[in-house]
Amino acid sequence: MSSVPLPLPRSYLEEGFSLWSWLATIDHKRIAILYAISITLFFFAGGIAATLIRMELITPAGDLVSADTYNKLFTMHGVIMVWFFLIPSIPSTFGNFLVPLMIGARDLAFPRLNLASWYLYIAGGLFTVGALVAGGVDTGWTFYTPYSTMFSNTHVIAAVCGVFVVGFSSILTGMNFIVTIHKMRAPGMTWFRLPLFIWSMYATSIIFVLATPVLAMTLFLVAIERFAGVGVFDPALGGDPLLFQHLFWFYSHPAVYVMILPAMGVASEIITCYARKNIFAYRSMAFAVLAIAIVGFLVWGHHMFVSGQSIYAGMVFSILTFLVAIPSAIKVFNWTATLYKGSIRFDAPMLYLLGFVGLFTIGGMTGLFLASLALDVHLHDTYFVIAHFHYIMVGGSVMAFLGAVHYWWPKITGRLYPDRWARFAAITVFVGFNLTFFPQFLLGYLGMPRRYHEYPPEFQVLNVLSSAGASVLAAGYLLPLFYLLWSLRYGPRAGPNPWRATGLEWQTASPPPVTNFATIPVVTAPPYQYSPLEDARRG
Amino acid sequence: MAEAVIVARQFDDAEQQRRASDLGMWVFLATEILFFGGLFVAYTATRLHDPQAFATASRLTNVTLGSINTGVLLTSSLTMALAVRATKLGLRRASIGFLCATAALGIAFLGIKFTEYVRDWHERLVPVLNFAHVGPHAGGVETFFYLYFFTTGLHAIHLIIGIATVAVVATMAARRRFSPDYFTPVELTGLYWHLVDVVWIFLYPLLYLVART
Amino acid sequence: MISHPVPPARTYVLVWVALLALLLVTLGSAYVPLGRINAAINLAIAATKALLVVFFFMHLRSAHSMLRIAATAGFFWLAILVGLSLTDFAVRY
Amino acid sequence: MWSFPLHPPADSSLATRVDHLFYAWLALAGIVTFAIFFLIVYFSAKYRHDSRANRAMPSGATLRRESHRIEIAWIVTPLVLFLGMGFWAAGLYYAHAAPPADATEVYVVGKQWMWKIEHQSGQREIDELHVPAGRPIKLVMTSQDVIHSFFMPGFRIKQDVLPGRYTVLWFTADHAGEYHLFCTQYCGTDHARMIGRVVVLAPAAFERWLASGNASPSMAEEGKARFRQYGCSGCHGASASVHAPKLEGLFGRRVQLSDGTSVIADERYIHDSVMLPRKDVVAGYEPIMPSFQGQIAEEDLLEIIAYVKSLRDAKPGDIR
Repeated sequence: MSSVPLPLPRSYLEEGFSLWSWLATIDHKRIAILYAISITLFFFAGGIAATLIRMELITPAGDLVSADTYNKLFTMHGVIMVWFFLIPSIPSTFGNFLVPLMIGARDLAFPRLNLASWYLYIAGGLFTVGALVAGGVDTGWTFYTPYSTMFSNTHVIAAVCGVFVVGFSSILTGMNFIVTIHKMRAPGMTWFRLPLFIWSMYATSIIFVLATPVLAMTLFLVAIERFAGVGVFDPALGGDPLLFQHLFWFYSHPAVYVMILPAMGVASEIITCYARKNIFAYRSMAFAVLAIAIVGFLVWGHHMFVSGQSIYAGMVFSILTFLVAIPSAIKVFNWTATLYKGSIRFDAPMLYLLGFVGLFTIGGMTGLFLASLALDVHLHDTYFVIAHFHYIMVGGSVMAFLGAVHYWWPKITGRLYPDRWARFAAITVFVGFNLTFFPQFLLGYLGMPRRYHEYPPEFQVLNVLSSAGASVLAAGYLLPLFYLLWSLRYGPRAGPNPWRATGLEWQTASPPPVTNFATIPVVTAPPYQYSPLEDARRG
Repeated sequence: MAEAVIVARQFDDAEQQRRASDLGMWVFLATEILFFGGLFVAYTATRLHDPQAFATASRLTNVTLGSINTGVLLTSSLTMALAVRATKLGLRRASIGFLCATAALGIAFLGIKFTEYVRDWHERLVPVLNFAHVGPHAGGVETFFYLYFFTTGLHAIHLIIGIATVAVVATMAARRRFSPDYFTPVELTGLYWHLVDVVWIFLYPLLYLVART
Repeated sequence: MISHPVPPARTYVLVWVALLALLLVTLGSAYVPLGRINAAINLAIAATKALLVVFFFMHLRSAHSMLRIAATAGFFWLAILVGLSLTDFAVRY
Repeated sequence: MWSFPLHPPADSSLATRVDHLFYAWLALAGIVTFAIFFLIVYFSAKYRHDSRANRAMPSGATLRRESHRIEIAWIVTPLVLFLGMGFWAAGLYYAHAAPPADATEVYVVGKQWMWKIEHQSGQREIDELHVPAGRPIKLVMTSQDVIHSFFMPGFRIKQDVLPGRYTVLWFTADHAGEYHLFCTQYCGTDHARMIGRVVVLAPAAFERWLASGNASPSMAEEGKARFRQYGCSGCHGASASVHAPKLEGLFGRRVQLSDGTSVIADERYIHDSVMLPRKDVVAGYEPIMPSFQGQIAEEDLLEIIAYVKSLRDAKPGDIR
């Protein structure tokens, strides 16, 4: 029968030191580290593309790179950032690391599948990098037909294959999380005792599992249509390009929520910890993430208001879009209310997450502008859209990702980082981000279209502002790389619970042992056992 | 005696492990539904776009072979269900027999399907390679046959995976790996097999029965 | 160990007979000229057959509620995909 | 010094109304965002961990009741406000969806990477659109290759331009002036150069402009020439021996098809009849027409359509 060895006091990091012990690991914590390293590499690859884009746009003329190179740069930026950084970012690293720890399990339900999903991610990455090395792709990350199937002369099929493969990595991760959260919770860990991060992982997994296969099929059809010259998307072949757009956005709109839901989960963990206060309205927070995941599937047509879809479809999708705004608004209000009568500290993770709430609010509110039909007709495909989704994805997701890196760093590595530097980096990122992207809202309403290599001179002032901000933002992103790596060697040892947080993950050693817990904990209370009164008394 | 149930280190007991596997399989099946779902939407949109072409093209499919094949696949689902039942009851020989019957029916399905493909080839209905249909809706007919080959081909690939899995499971059964306490691989294979069957149940009227009147 | 209820073999055979009968009905109905109704009948019969397979062969009828939710979710999301794209396709063509 | 305009120059009543919607959103979003920012900053300052603020909370039951009330308030209030704004925007969009019947038609073909525009009078331009002020203009647009999008920020409108289809965009310019014209759907290498000008002229000046061009024949006349050039008249002309549908009086009429259905003969029908002649065969005719797919440019086809349109009131035998 079962033969679980008694857990050794050795941490998961000391379990083996060879490369093979990492590449063949089935420990969820080690796989999380593998993901963390890979997505960081992709983040900086996508960041280099972004830097070149912003440098090109300093002058109205297309003088730094050629038009074709520019088109390949924004395609590379989009493909890498969406599929190889943002979508796997929090779920594959922190989700992998924390889901079993937070629910009191020894591992995910299917550890081998988990490793397979990392290898699929790498395989997809190799395809994509291959397409880039071989000469690039110029379709934009959206792969709109018939441009992608008939007219582009670049390596579309390889890029599409990369995204297809990485999609299966998402699907496997999602399956694993759903089963783990359902079946592997520690005794006493009822659904309403789950930390909100787990709820957000659950909602994210639903989207992974139900949306990604549609993308896979769509890209499959694109590849065949391009390869064989027969298909359903190109009007010249009797197809309909809007069919592609419907299928693509059925995935890609929920995918936006894949990027933001985990960030919301992180926000709930960190804000409660540093406000020393339990989350306001736990249940509505939990239901809100589920509502966002489900209603998020009903709104994809708002990407197509000027595409030539029927005006009735436009109106249905517009009204549904306003509905999905409500649970997001609830979350923002509840985080704010959580601060009320708290005992607030401003350590680096808290700064990142307060920044997240602010930027997400702006991103969300401008999303409502875009959901408004008559207004979207003007704003669609302008820099207003660019600014809006960067506020959500960079201002929202990346801020929360960085906050999570700092918050769980002692748990993952067992070391503390220099908080003063971290706070400085957080403020730099916040300032740099706003300098970069706020001018783009103005550019957008003035009418500057996206994906423009050159632009009329009247837009230059705002573009220069944006590019200047980007350099600040880049500095803000590079800083943590240095002090975090420094802390690996020189940082003071963190105890099991340096932040006096109340999740299960803080009840085991830092870094945790291979089997996570010496004995599986028994849960008797809801999450977030914080007391601001007591904390304030301690001073 | 059957071997003892092996419980992986992350699970508390065999029951938890079994339930996790069941749920995992169903979640995977939901994924499969959406995977084929994208294709069904493409089919629906294209058919609404050019209904006459789809009617014409559907008449060119071989409804006799298609219907026989549907019967074969439905029967294979029966033998698969009986195989799972026999395994749960510990009837090893019956279980092996039903698994082999299932695989054989699956292979028969592929054989008939292959015959159909050969006929389509001779009638010059294969898009890109030798499509030579002429008539008022030739373009739409080609699109239909593109979808026909794509969907049935994808279904066939799923079926081949299914047959291979059934073969593996049958071997495991022969090696006495299952017992009334442990039959998860057979059960999961069964679920997969039935889903492939369900996909075909929808493909059959959409491809063969569009306009037979 | 929880016992696993096993339905009698007769149930499976009856379901199989029903499936084959429905196959014949759908095939036969396709030759009756009913216009658009033909497609509706075909799809309704396909859905019935699928339900039979899912309920009896895949044991969803007696399965844990979580499994039912997972199965329903797959079909429900497919309905979302088809239904909302029809707000465009059904009106535009 | 430069000035910072918040919106591009507006030159239509729609543009002004869209701006109003925008500023209303700006106000609403501004209030919500400011409220949240203010509360975050205020709470952060007041409840710093080392402050002596009163942190006593009401007891369990009271707290629950209070927080339920607050929650319902902030679910319902934004829902009503957001939906209200949404209906306003949808109403504006719907009201502007259908062009007025008396709008002047202008034909637009997008191709990598230029806009080809032809007026009914036969005047052609590239990357420039001259229109008279005060008169509704209806753009009938199609694409020769990939998807483009016709964006005129001065009028706050855009519409994707698709291959194999005609999409429509209409507007009424109020004043003479020059405005931007952009392609906003990414279309390949020189996407950023697929830009131009919209020149709004006073009606009199517009007439002069129309007349000033080298006296070109009207679009319908050009279409007539194309009709001969591509050999259409060989079958559809009065003297043709081939049994082909007559085109006189066709446009706008309902046509019975061989499969029992019927369609209205609009731009799209004629386009498809030329490009995909076997798709909709007229009842009583053999499907003998060859496809012109790949052999005829979209702008030539638009002229032929203009010609067929001009035959709307013609009698059989008028085609020679």
